[in-house]
This record gives sequence, C-alpha cells and structure tokens, in this order.
Amino acid sequence: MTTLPRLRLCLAGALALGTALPAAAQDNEIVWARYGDIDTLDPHRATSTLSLQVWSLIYDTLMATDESGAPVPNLATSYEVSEDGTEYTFTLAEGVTCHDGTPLDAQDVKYTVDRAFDDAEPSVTQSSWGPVTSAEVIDPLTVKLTLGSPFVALIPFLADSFSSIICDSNAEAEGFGSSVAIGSGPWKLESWTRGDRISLAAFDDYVNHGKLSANPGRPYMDRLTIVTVPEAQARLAGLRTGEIHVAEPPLDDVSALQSGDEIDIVVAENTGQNVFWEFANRAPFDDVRLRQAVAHATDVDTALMLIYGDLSIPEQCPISRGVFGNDQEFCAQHRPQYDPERARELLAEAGYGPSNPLETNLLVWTGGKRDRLAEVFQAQLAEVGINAQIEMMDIGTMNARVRQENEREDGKASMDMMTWSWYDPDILYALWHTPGAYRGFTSPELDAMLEKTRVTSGDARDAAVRDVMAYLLENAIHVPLYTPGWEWVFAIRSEVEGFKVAPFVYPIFSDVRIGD
Amino acid sequence: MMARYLIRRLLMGVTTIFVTTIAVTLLIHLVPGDPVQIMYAQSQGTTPEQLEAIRDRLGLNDPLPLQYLSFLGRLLEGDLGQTIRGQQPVLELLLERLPNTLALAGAAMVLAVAIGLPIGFLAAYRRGSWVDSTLMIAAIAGVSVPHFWLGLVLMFVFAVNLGWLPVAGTGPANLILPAITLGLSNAAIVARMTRSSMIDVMSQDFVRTAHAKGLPKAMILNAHVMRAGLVPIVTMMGLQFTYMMGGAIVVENIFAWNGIGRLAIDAIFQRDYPLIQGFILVFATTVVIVSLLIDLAYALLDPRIRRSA
Amino acid sequence: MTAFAPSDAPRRTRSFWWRVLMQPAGAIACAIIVLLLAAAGLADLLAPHDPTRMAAGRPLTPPSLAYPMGTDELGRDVLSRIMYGARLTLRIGAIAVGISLVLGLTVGLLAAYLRGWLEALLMRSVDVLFSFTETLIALAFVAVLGPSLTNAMIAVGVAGIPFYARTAYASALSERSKPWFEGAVAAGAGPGRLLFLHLLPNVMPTMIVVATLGLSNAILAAAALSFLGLGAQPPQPEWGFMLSAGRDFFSRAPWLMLFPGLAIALTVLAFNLAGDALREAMDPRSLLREDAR
Amino acid sequence: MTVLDIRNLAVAFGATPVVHGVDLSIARGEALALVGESGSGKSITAMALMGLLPARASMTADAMELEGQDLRGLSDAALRRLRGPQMGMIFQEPMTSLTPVLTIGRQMTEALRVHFGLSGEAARARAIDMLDRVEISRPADRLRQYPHEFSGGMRQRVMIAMTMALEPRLLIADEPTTALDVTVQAQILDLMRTLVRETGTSLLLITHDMGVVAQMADRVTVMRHGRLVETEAAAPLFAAPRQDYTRILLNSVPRLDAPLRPAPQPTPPVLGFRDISRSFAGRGLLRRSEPVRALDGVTLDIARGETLALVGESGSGKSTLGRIGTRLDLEHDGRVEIDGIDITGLRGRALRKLRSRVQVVFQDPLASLDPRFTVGRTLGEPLRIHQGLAGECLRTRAADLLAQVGLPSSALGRLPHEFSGGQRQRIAIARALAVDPAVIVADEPTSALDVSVQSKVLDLMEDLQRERGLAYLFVTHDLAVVRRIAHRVAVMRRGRIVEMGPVSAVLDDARHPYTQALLAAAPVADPTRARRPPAPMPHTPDKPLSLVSDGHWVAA
Repeated sequence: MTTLPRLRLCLAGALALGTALPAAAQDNEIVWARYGDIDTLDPHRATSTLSLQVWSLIYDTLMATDESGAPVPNLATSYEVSEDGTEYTFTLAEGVTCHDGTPLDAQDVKYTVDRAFDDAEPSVTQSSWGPVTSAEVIDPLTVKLTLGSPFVALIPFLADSFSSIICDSNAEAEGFGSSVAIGSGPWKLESWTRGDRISLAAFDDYVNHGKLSANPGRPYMDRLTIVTVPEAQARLAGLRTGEIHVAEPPLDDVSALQSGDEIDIVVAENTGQNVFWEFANRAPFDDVRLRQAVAHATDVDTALMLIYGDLSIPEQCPISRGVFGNDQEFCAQHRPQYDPERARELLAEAGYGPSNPLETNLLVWTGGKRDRLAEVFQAQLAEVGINAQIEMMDIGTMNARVRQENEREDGKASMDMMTWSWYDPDILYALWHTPGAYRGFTSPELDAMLEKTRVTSGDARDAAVRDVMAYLLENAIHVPLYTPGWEWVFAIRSEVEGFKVAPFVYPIFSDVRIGD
Repeated sequence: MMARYLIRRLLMGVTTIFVTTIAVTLLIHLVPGDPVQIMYAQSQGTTPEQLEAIRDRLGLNDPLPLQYLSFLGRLLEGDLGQTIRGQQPVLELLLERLPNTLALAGAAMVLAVAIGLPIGFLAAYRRGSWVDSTLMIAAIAGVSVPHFWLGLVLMFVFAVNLGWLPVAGTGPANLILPAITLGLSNAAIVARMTRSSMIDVMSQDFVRTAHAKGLPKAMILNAHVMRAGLVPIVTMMGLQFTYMMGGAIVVENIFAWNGIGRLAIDAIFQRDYPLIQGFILVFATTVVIVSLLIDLAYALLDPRIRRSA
Repeated sequence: MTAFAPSDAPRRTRSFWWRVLMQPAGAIACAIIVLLLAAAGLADLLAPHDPTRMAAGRPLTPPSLAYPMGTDELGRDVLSRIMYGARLTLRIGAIAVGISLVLGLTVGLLAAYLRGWLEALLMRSVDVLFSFTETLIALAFVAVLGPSLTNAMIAVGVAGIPFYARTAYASALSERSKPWFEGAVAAGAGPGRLLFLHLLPNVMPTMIVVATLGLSNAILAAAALSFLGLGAQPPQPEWGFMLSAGRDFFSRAPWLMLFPGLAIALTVLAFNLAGDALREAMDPRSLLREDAR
Repeated sequence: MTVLDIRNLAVAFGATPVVHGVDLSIARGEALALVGESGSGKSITAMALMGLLPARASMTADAMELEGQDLRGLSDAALRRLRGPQMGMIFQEPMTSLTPVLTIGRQMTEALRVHFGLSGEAARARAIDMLDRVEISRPADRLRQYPHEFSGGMRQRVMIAMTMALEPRLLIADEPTTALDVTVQAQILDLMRTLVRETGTSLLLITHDMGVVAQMADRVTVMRHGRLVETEAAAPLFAAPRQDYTRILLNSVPRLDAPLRPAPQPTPPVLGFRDISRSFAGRGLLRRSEPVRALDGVTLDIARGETLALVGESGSGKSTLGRIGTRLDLEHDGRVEIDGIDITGLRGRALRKLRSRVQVVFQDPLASLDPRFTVGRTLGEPLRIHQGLAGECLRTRAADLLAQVGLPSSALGRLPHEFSGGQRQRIAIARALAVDPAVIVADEPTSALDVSVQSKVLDLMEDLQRERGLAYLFVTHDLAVVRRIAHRVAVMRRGRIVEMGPVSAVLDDARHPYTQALLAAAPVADPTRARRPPAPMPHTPDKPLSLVSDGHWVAA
C-alpha cells in the first residue's frame, strides 16, 4: 500500500503554500514566467514547446543548431555516415558529466535511443527518430546508430530537444519524469511543483560544446525559476514590479513596451513555425477549386496587421524561414495569392454562390490570439461566400479531430488552421506521405517526390523539396499563412543582459547576467 | 439516534462515491473520439498496431464490467492511472493541489461567513428598516456580480495597476485576492440566507414566549434566536462550502492559483481523460467528506438529533 | 344563516401581478427585463452595426457617440455585440432552465406521486447528483461533450436538475399530503388528473420562483463556462466570452471588460430581483397581510 | 383591588381597526374569561396589553393600568421589566412555545436571573420547586432535558411553571389547552386553578370554549368582531345571557346532556371493517425502531342512514380507520366491505369506480379544496369522472349541489380562498355528495369551525342524512358533538375499540374506565356543575370486547 507517501505528499502540498512567489527575485536568480507548465520532465512523453524549452535547459543533445538553424556538433564532436546512409557513427566529447556526477558516455546515448524505441512504451516522437533499428556502443566515446533505410533528417533531429540525451542513471531513479530528471545540460533540476514552478540551479560541471551561447561553461546565474502565470497582463505586471525577469508579454502591449525603456522585447528568429490551412480530404474539399478559393480569399497581410501588428510575417512556403529549402520568392509563385474575385469565380465554378454559400467548420487551437485571427479570416471567407464556423480546441484535441475528419466518409466540410514547427523539410514527409500524420491528402506522385527528399542531400535535396512545395501549393493542399506562430516574443527587464533565443524558440539562459 | 443519523449520512456518502466511480468509468466511453488517438495525436506515424497495443495495455478493450473492477482495484491501491499529457500520476497530481483548493475555499468561506453572518443578523434584526433595505440591495447586487468579473477587476486594480499584491502564483499573499473574490460574492448569499433564516426564527412562537418573559432583546437574540437559527445556518454552510469548491474552479483560473480547479480546466481543454476522471472523483469525495463533517456539526448543534428521545 | 356574501376578497390574478410590480424590486426587475427583451428582440433593427463585422470602426475606439460602448480590437461595435449577446444570453438561460425545469419537475412530481421504491430510487439518485454539486456536473458534461455554447447550455441545464427535482418533490409532497389532494383521490381522479390537473398547477408557483432565480443562476454559470473557454466559441458575441477576450486589453481598453461584465451583472440582478419579488408576492405571510385588511 | 384596568382600547393594523372600544378590569385573584370566536380580537387585546403587538399595529386607550401603573407610553425597556414579574403569558401551542435548542433549566432560570437577579443556584432551586408544583417528576433531572423530550401536556406544565415562577400579578393564558387532549386539558386547567388560587394571581383567560369558561371564570367578557359584547359574572351569564350574540353562542355549544337522536331503523351494514390492523414502520435504512401499531384488530359496521361516531384522543387510530374506510390508506391487514362485498383488494380503475360509494370530508376546510380549482371545477370533477357529465348539464348539476348545501350558484366561478370556513366546509360536503355516496367519512369536520358555524354544519349534515339515507362515519374528539350527531359511538384508545354501542348506552352508562375518564374530563358549559378533579388515567391492558347489553360492547 502506498498510503504513507501519499499522505506526505499531501502535507508537502500544504507546505508548498508557504513558498510565495518572491516579491523581488533573490540575488543571482532569474525568473522566467510562461503561460503554461511543462507536461513532463521525460523528453519521450510529450511534444509541447513549453516542455521542449525546459528540456533544452536540463538535457544536452548530440547536435546543436547555429543561428541559421543548421545542425552543428555538440555532445558529438563529429560523426560519420556510411556509404548507403544507414549507419551513423558518433564520437562523443570527453569529460561530460551528468547532474548526478556520473560521466556521460556512449552507454547513455544507447539508453536514450533504446528507450525511445521501447516496445511497451515508445517515445511519442518515435517516428521522428526515423528508421533507427539499433544503437551500438563501440567504445565509451563512440556510438553507432543503424537505420533500416537512409534518413537524412536524422542529424537535424538530433539537434532538437526531442532527442535529449537521458543519462542512464535515471533508470534506477524513482520518479523520473515527475520529480527526477538527470541530464547533462547547463541547468539541473531542483524541484518541480506541477502547475506552479520549476526550480533549476546552475550545473557547476557544465561545459558548452556547441550550443548557441557565448558562455563556455556554467551559467552565470545561480538559479533559474520558471513560473506559470497564465494571464498575460499578470505576467506584464510581474515584469514591471521585478517579480519576473523574462516573460511572453501580452501581444497588444508589445509596441508600447518597445517604446519604453523599462522592458526590452526580443523576437525569436528562425522558429521553424508554420501556420497553414489544410482541408479534410473528402467532399467538398476534395475539389481543388474550393481549396484554392479559400487560399485566394485569405488576406494574410491585413489579418496579421490587425492582430499581431508587425510581430508576425506572412509565410509563403510550407516550411518556414530558417528551415532547409525555404525560398519565399519561389513559393510565392506557386501559392494562390489574395484575390477575392478569383475566389468567387472558383466558388461559382464549383456551384457555390451568395445564395448557396459553402458551409465549413474551421478548427483552431487555443492560445496566441489565434482565436482572434481566426475571427478575421472568418470574416474574409464570409466576404466571398464561405461560412466558416470556428471551433476552438486544445492542440491535442485538434490533432485527433483533424485525423477524425479525414477518416470520415462524409459530413460537413472541415478545414483547420494547423500549426507545425520543425527544423527540417522532413516534416512534409510526415504530413503528406501515405498514410499521412492526419490521414489527409496523399497521392502516389507526391509520395514519390517526398521519398526523394529523404535520400538525397545538398542541391539535389533542395530541388526535391522545391518539387514537393510547388505541388502542395499549387494544389492548395498545404496553404501557408504566416510564421512564427506561437511563443516567439519575449519581454525582458532591461537589466537582464545576455538573453537570447536559439532557432526553434529555445531560450538560452547561460549568458544571462543581471546588471544594475 | 445520532449514531443512526450519522450512519445514514455515511452510507449516503459512500453511495455517492460509489456512483461516482461508475460514472467516471463510463465517462471515457461516452466521449466522442478515441482517447488513445488523442494521446498520440502529436506523434506522427504511430502505427495502428501500436495504438492497439496501447489500448490493450490501458484495458480499454476489456468488457466494461471488467474495466470497472480493475479501475476499482487500482483505486483501492491509490492508483488513478497517469495523465495523457506527460504521463504524470493522476492521484499524486490531484492530492498535491487539493490543499491549495481547500485553502482557497476555506479562506473564502471564513470571509463569507465573517461578512455575511453579521450583515444577515443586522438586516433581520432591523427588518423593514432602511438598514435592512440597504444591506439587502447590496447583497442582491453582490449575488449578481459574476465572480470572474469581480476577480479580474480586483486583480487588475490591486495587483496589476497598484502593485499592492502579487499578481499570480500560490502563496499566502497570493491567497488574498482570490479569497476576497470568492468570499465577497458568497458573503452576499450567506447574508441573504442568514437574514431569511433569522426572520423565520424570529417569527417562531418560542421567541414570543421569550419576549413574554420580559427578557432583554439582546438576550433573546443571543440565546434563543441565534442558537435556534444556527442549525439551519450550519446546514446552509455545508452547501456553501460546495459552492465555494465549485467557484474556486473559476477563481483559480483567473489568479493562476495552483489548485485542482485549474488543473481540471486544463485537463478538459487537453482532453486528458484520466485526469478528468480523477478530478471528478477527488472533487466528489472532498465534497462528500465536507458534507459529512457539516452534518456532524449539525447533529451536535441540534439537541433533537443529538439526544435520543 | 350563512348567507353567501359576494366576496370582497381581491381578485387573485390581478392583485398578484400588482403585488409583484408594486415592490421596488419587482419594478426594477421588470424594467431591466423589458430592456433586455427589447435589446434581444429588436437587435436587428436597433443595433447600430453588424456584431461580427470587422472594422465597423477603428480597432479599440473608446466609447463615443458613434460607438457608445467603443469598439473591440477587431473594430467591432461593442454595443451591437452586447445587444446580440442579450439574445444569446436569454436563449441560454431559457434553454438551460427549460431543461432543468422540465426534467426536474418530472422527476420530482413522479417521485412524490408514486411513492414507494420508485420514489426512493428517484430521490436517492437526485441526492447523489445533488452532492456532486452543479459545477462538477456541468464540467463533467462539457468534458464529455466538448466545449461549445450548446453543450454549455445542456451542461448547465442538466446540472440544475437535482435542485429543481428536490424543490418540485418537496412542494409536491407537501401538496399531496394536504386533504384536498385526498379529496380529489376520493372523488375518483385518476393518475393523469391528479398529476397534471391537481399537483402540477399547485407546484408551479414555487417552481416559477425557482426558475426565475434559476435563470440568473444559469446565465451566470453559462457565462462562467464561456469565460473559461468551455462555452461560446468565436465570433459569438456571448458576454462571458467577450469579457474573457477583453481582459488582454484591460489597461488600454477597459470598456471591453466593463460592458460585458455590467451586462451580465444587470441581467442576473434583474432575474434575482424578479425571483425575490415573485416569492414575496406569493409568500403566504404577505397573503395573510393582504387578507387582514 | 383592581389589578388591571383598561378603558376604550383600540388597535388597528395600518388603517384597518381590529379592536375598538374594549374595556376590561380584573380584580386581585379574579379570573376573567375573554370569550369570542375567531376574528373577535381577543388575542390582539392580550398582545396589546403585553406590549407585544406587531410593529405595524397601532394602539390607543383612554386608560391602561396594571397595578396602578400606566402602561401607555412606557418605553420598551420599562415594559419589558413588567413582562414576567407583573404579567406573565401562556400560549396555545405548547409544542412550539419553548426554544428547542435550549434546556428546560436554562429557559426556566433565565427570567429569574434577569428580573430578580437570582444566582444560578437559587434560580435552579426555584425552578425545581416550580416543576415540582406542576407535578413533574424528578424535576432536577428534567432541568437538563430539552423540550422535545417532553409531551405536549408536560410542556404546557413547564410553560406554566416557568411563567408562575416569576409570581406575576396577572397571568394571561391564551387558549392554553386548545391543542391538548381533553383528559390532559382537564389536568392543566385543574393545575392552573390551583396555582392561581394559591398565589393570588389574577387570571385573564382567553378561550373560545364555553366549557372551559364555565369551569375557570369568575367573570366573562364576550367579544365579537373586535368589539365588546358584554361583561358579566359567570353564573348569571350562563343562566340568562342578556345579549343575543351571547345567547346564540351558548345555544350553539353542544351539550352532554342534550336529547338524543332517535335510533334509525335497523338496516344491513353498508360499510364494514373486519379485523383491521395497521402499523407504521419506523423510518430509515437501518430499521431499528419498533413499528408503531396504529390500529389493532378493529371490527366495525355502519348501517344505512346511521351515524357512527369514532371518539378518542390523539393517536388513538380513529383517523387512520377513517382513511382506511375511504380507501385513502391501502396498507393494512384485515378486510373492508361495502354492501357486504369485500373490496380490500381493489386497485386502479376498479377502485376509482368504487370511490363513489364512500366519500370524505376533512377537518381543515381551507386545505380540503384544491386552491387552484374554482368551486365549479371542484364539484364538476367527480361528476365528470363518475357520471360522465359535461357542459351545461354539469353546471346545472353542480349548482344543484350547491343549493343543497345552502350556497348560491354564483359561487361556482369562485376560488376557495374567497369563502369563509363554514362555506368551504359546505362546498366540501357538496363535493362528497356529488357522486351520491352511501357513506361519508367525516374526519373532525367541525373542529376547526367556530361553535355557531359548527352547529349549522351539523344541522346540514343531519338534514342530508335524513333526505338521502346517508351513513356517516364521524370521527371526533368531542363527546358533546357525538351526542348531538351520532346514533352509535365507538370509543378508541391505542388502536383498539374499548367501548362501543348506542350513544345513550355509552355516554350515560359508560362501563370502560377510559370512557368514564373522557366523560369526566369533558368541560361542560355550566358553571354550576361541580368541578370534578380529573380522574387518574387507568392503565389497564385492553381485553377483547364483550357484550354488556343490547348493542353495547365493552373491552373489560
């Protein structure tokens, strides 16, 4: 029976009341406020950006990204690929230590990979690892991953926190993922009060091998506290009083903040985030004219201006700026541009008109003012005779719902404002190669084009990616709207120095100091 | 008689919890959509075989009665499963936060009683006077103000604009605003109920008897009216506390108070069914336990129940 | 001899409504409700703008003559949205209370009429539901059905059933134990007559008071659900939802939070006052006062 | 010496006068009865005297003196100091007049401490002494108990002890025994008489019951519609009332020495009870309490044209038997027969059809009519159901029924609350008559009515019986009413019949000690009759009934 520990837990909860958010942060502590909490400390059990950002502080990865988003060596000082592209051999840096003092070696990498492919409980992002069949310890600093087929997206993936190297000492630890997280990143976990705060302390033995910070070792600050403050105005108030150092501000206050000198605004670049229309793959949106009509009816510039001001920019490509293959000019030629007249024509051709409007659901996920944006789009669609009914839902729900809509035989038309963030064009394979992440649109020709992007590299891959993008855009399968999509604006108190955000929205705190 | 009364209440409570467990088991099956699919919705390309295996592991393919029994079995071991988001132990998660919700509801309750009771007494005592009318107009206005509005206004004024109190978080200083938000609107309810209960008591024959004995008015109010009026008021407080628990759900979300209500709303948005199930069970159990305690207080207060005839 | 004197007792119906209206509470409530009904019913005619049309004015225009309640961040006229919102709000209240009332009344009346094991079964179930609390029932329903305004209405309606059932039951039980009910039984009235011609009309006055107060409760609960994002979805001009959307602009455009909040508070106040006035007018003590004259 | 002197008292509620021109005076040690029917203003007068009128009432008087002190214009505090030691009051409802959440001891001692500044111990001693004087056993233990642990009679004793402990100059008793059974009433009245005599307290007794007046009062004041009718010493008033109203009042009182109704021709029974038993189970999931046996093997017949009175005190089971007879209570053992046919098992449609044979009239005339049904609908309901009448035909028939009970057809469109109590009871009788029943079960049909009205309703019932050959099962607690209306009587106690037979035999030759006790306790409206001390209630186990003379059965 487990009554006793639970009782203790209960008491601990009661005591937790005693620890208030400090009126002013202590010396050498930096407080970062976010709208939500992490789901878990276990990198194999969640996909939210909120979680990823924290993992990137606690854990380290084999690869890292440079400012453009390209992968560079990190824990792995170098790697070799076999001729056929199915064997990757990594050489690990020397003298890396886990937070519990054990050395980080090839065994830890193998542990991480094996864990991701565990039959009983695979990682929720298992498929992103690609067709990895085995991880092999060659010697303490050499590890070999064997693939069933070539997979060029493996290297960028290993730069992302989904592939955080989990020290194998976690296997013995009670409560990995909830109260324990032994990594080798710059910050080690002190405690996690779920729903409220994560307390991190600088890891003294940290050595930076490739991450995007100037600091070669231990963070300058002693403590990093990540608190959950859902109300945007409350985060702003906290920033103003000094309770909070870094936070996502209310978007509507950004311009006012920029003109003041109390608080600085940092806008992340190369977030990889892509917001786009997609359509349920059945009647009526199996008709390409209707999909194109939606694309032509959407005035992205105006909508963004209204909701985000100049904080967000229209995106022409299905993969966003900073990701391999992105080319605004190329994409703009293929994407149906704003042209309400053309939209009406297309609708009329397909048999819809003012007296017979196209009725559709419009699924949108909550947060980031996407509800307001959707309302603007809703109004634009109404202009050309499309009645879109907005349904707001959590992203998890929306993912399931989109798939459900695709799998249905009939029913009301359904489209959604989907959002994805990825560091490699391989996302397009995941989304649109048979069977497709959402069981959406697929075709043999598209499959063939997508397969090419997995086995080619360099210019050849670039061309392959362009083919795919052109196909997706012309057929209005994946209609890109804008980038970035969420949590990419940071407000920081002006005395905070050295805060930066790595590509794909990973804030870095190693360089942070608090000035006067 | 008192033992019998309490045993009856206890049985009722156990039945409630029992029914809750059944409802909670059924809940996941009433949901449109597949929970497992939602669980793995964000990972691309989980194969149907893998989903099936997960479904099997969660026992979702078993016949319903079997699912229920295994649910009960695990429940008795203190296991309510894991959350879909992040696979955290559900019961632990809820019990961690329950004290915060109880603290909020409790503080609001104390506030509501401390404000509402005297106002109710005063209004009843001065029935028909301008004092009564003024207080009751205030009370009815108080009942009508949505507490999510009041909460936001309080937060914006006192925490955001004036900066007197911390804006969000979970600690003693953070308790003040949510407790006031929840307490004020309920103080109005308490005042109204106290007044009508007191007026009821004041029109009883025994109060006339006390007057006929020539007792001072204060003594009649303190000894007779108050004591007799306390019985229905205590019952009402039981009900109040459950209102508070319900109201706490909204208020927690405004003030980011780290209680089970906020957890629950997040869970609903995330369609985290194990967590929703656990929340319903924990919430219902808490309410049942609190009601039992109130019933006990009621029994101790009322000699007609306390003493066997 | 007991000559029949043409009674000088006041006519019940007229004096009843008179009593309701003569109370300040009743008069105020009546005024607000009439206003609400007008706003809701004539929104198409009276609303200065289309409630969902963007850029009806410049975004975040403060209240002015052209936009008496200002505009929101999409440039929509807040007054128009509030007026159309009245329609939604009244519909929410009516449907939710309708569900609670019809089902609660059915359960309560049947339990009181049938007695025996069915009564025990029905009322114990109601007790169990009641101890779940309304909030929990509503949340559980939204959790199952998913967030939408319709589901919120259903949830709030279902959550109210236990209370309505209990009240109807208590009232019906007290009526059926009165001699006139037994008189009707003795006169040979069958179950249908007893339930619908005798019990129902006598339980209704109590239930009308409960339902009037319940309206305010339901409106508040549904607004809370919408506020939490579990009810109305954009672009519905639901007040709770508008309030929730307006909080991001609190410092720059406080009117976005002020007016929806005020609208909810006034509506709830009106139904609370109306319920109180009805109850006061029906109170046997105030009837006695009338008779004593 | 005059204790109380009131001249030209007037009380108004708002603009509505409720009492006017009332003069009262009471001498030391005197007992004055204030008599009147409902609405006569007698209780208001007492409350005005106590200074306990509701806030909306206004009062004027030329004089209002207690022990020479002017009560008019006294401050609340000054009046309060007089209440208790100067004037004490006992109320009608013993069940609700004591605070349920405080001990008897607390309630008895608090006034002693407030008015006389007694210490806790001294006040307790006084309380024990007073409880002893009102014949409550183990008074010291009783002080620790709560009101609900006392019976109604005992509570009234406590009330008396509590009030008399302050030795008031004037004791006001407002219908002190109306809610009590006759045997208990006799004891309480006896107790009050003794205490008043011993302490020299003056008594203002408010009552509607001329029997109580005759036993208690030295002088009598009669009130009607808020006005004084006459004040007279008791003996001459009863012997030769001067005012018409007083005469009507006295003549309306049923008397135990009134002439009997002639016995009807013997006919076969229309309604028969065979060995009826009925228990009420204790409530609760965990059934521990013993079921209460309300009826225990009762066998009874009622013949056509006959009135059988069921007499007994509260809890005797008389009303339960009535309900079983009307088939409103079906959960019993034994058989019920109509015209010799066993109808015990009938349910549903068959039962509803049969209902036209047995009809019912209840005690509370307001509660017995659906408040939302017009008289026309109420009367029309049985006609529609049993005779399938509708439209004009139904209206005519309903008007006809109203005429039979002495009401005009214009009453058809009116609602029950527009009528007086007596009129409502007539309507209830008309409804019972609508289906042309063989038997009417009347459960205390006149108890809630004023005596003058009671008399007329009883007349009506007699007339109807004669015209239609109706049988009545008349449930009552009042032996005088029995004598007035019944041919036969059955005396019930604790669910059994202890004595049954022709009225003359049972009332004039009571054999069972319980019947004798009831008769002895019944107040008689004749001040010259010797006041018999109430007989102690016999507690003999009941034996089966045996025949003592022609039709006269006794359980002995």
